[in-house]
Amino acid sequence: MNGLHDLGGMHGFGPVIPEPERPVFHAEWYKRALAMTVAMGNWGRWSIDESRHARETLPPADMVNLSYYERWTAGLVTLLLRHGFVTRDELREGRADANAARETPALTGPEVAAVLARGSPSARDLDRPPRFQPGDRVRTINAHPPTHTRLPRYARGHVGEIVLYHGPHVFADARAHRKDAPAEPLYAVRFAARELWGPGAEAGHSVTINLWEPHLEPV
Amino acid sequence: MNGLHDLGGMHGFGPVIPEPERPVFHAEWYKRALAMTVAMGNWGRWSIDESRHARETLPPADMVNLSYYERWTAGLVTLLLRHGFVTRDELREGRADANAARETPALTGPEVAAVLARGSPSARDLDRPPRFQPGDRVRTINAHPPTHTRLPRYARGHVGEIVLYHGPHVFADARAHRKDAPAEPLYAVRFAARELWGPGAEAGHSVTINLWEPHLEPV
Amino acid sequence: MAHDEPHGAHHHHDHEHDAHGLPSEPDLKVRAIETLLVEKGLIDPAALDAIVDSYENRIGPRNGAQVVARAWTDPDYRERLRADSTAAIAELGYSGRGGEHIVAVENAPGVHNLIVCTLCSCYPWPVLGLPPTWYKSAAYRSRAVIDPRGVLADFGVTLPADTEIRVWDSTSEIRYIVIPERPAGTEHLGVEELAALVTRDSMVGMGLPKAVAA
Amino acid sequence: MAHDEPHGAHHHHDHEHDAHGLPSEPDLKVRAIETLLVEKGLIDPAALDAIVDSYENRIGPRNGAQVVARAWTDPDYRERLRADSTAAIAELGYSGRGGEHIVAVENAPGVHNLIVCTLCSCYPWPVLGLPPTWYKSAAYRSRAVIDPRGVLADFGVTLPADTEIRVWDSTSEIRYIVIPERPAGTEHLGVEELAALVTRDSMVGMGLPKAVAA
Repeated sequence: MNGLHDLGGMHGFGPVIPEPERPVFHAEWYKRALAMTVAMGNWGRWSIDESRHARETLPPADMVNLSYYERWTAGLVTLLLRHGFVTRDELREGRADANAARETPALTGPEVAAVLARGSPSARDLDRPPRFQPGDRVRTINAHPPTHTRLPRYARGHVGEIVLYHGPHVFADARAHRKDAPAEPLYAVRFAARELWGPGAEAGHSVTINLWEPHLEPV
Repeated sequence: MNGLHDLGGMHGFGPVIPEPERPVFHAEWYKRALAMTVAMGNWGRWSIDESRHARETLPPADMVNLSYYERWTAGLVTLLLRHGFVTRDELREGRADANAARETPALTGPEVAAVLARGSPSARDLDRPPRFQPGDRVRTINAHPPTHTRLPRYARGHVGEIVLYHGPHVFADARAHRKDAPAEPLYAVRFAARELWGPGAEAGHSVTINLWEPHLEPV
Repeated sequence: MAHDEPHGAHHHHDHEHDAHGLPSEPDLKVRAIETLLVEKGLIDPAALDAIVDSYENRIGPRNGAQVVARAWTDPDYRERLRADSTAAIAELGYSGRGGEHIVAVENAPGVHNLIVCTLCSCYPWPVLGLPPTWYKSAAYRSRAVIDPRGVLADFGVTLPADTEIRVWDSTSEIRYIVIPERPAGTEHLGVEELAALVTRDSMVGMGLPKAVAA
Repeated sequence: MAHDEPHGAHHHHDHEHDAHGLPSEPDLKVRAIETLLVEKGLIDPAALDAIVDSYENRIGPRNGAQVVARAWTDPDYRERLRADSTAAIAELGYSGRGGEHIVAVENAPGVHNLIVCTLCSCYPWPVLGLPPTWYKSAAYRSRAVIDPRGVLADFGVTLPADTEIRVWDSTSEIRYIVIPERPAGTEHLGVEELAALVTRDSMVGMGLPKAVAA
């Protein structure tokens, strides 16, 4: 979707403000918001792509007004409701419906380190070779789906060069909407800054973007 | 500038809500906000392009949170300050500085009808012929200036056909930033919807955009 | 952008003043600015009253309806409208601010025109007056160019699948008015009766003229 | 998007509850959700504590600094890092969530790398921890790809005019870490001393390693 999350190349957001390495969390509730999102994600009911899309589809005013962890929390509420972990009544009442089905077991403290260290790799096997090789020139498709896509708006319809082949990875654009999404060859595609931004950009600069095979056409 | 005002093709803003022809104004203060903007514009210190840019450069949160006439009012305040009609002290104090220079004469009630009927035409003379003719195919430039532009982001780097020549008109991209901006030939350029939006768009549909000669290159 | 109500749902009135020290409540802010500008002699309240009166009572979509009805009934006028819309519209007394240059775009069998301004809210003021809230909304400005059938559906308008939709994005001081197709069964009607069938929305391309009473 | 402070300037706390009936104050909202999820047995507070402890005390930019210092001092390791960054980083014990697949990109004379995620805030968690506020900000995400020298200037970094800036937009589960150039005059330093020179920002490409004390 062409949403307010797709910020590459936008003007008007002001300067970037540096900050020291610590503190990691600027408020106590940030810790709980982060940890709840990680812990609930461990149930495996939604992919990271679906959770991204849940945040992207927040109302535009929320996209601008809410802070980062507020948006995470709002996205989590969307997912909790969609996947039946909680009901609207439970959220409104603030207590569990005694008749609701229980799910077990929840992630425990001692399991956390191993769960984080394992993560959720997106690499997959695929029974066909990649269509492109490093060095190939490709053009990105010009598509504007209302659904999730990882092809940023600023990079559509532009010509770049494959610089890395990452192997097959589950296709994010599809996985945001269905769990059994296929894998597609994933590439790092380098675009000259002038190709993306016109003659105002500096010669020699580039932007490299990870794109899946369905995003690309031969030139 | 690639700002939040440049909305063509964005997703996520919800349905369009019809409304009856009346009332024209949904609040009393809308009337005064509109009329003040029109009356102060009559001093001729800024162009419509400069006033548009004043609204476009509001902070992103204001772009989303403020209603239409609030944005007009915020833009007017920017212009009043920039052009010396009021000072920050006067705004803060809510009263005129007795030592400030006075400007006269203000627009009067009896003059309004004629002023509105005259307007401020943008057509100009130009001592060179237009580069393009109806029927010509052109490609829009791919440029992302941080300054004002009337070439929408969704139409950059695309091929269309000149369908109308409007004659020379003052070039808005320049006039937003300086009063003595030149005129440039102005065209209506028709783009196939599929050229702009890809194969998801309907064949035969089109979007026609008024663009000035500096926005266009021959194909 | 997201709304145009006096008090939007996402509005924040927890601060009493904005960065300039002006009231944050929009009605109070506008009044404070008007008071200051009047005190400085920069605006005459009577001029503001006259501007409001113009757009509330004189300059509105009934002007455009006259243009459309005339075009439906007078082939010579229609030709002049095609050749120079601004001049033909000025013949009827409509001209000026927010519509110094106008192009009338005609619907025809299989062709439907739609007007939008994606970058702000440009609109043909002399013939249609001030734009309605929806025309200024982010929803309309974003979707009209990429999903014209979708916005038409929001207005209950369904065009045949083979109708060519031509969207006009008003990116310059050229403003557009749509000349809708004359409804069937109106051969017996005069200009004023026809004008009454011409809705504002039909002149933006977001509606069709009213049908005649059977 | 615009800010990440507990109470942003544009925040609206005039409503007590959101559309779901949850408190609108974010700290109260988060607590209400945690309370409900704990009551339902869906989360264990001890697991949340362990997750917070991991990212506050174990998983952060000091991990990445170890990778960089090792790459600076061990040519074989550097080769393994080039061949398979994920595996070479896992050798040091760093792996998993938010960095299941990592590519190390190396600065060199005349080449400077910069990492961003324009679509969200993807970041190499196992080696750099959670992203700083600025990395998540709309200002950084919008400008890094179109004006890399501008964002570097905000951080006080000025690169030579002929330096090639390579921006990497993290649009997939491949995450990046920048291997900055080893500072001059550090030939006598060991891995731990070198790691202390490696700042978080230098591994994003928004800074350079600290200079050695003269």
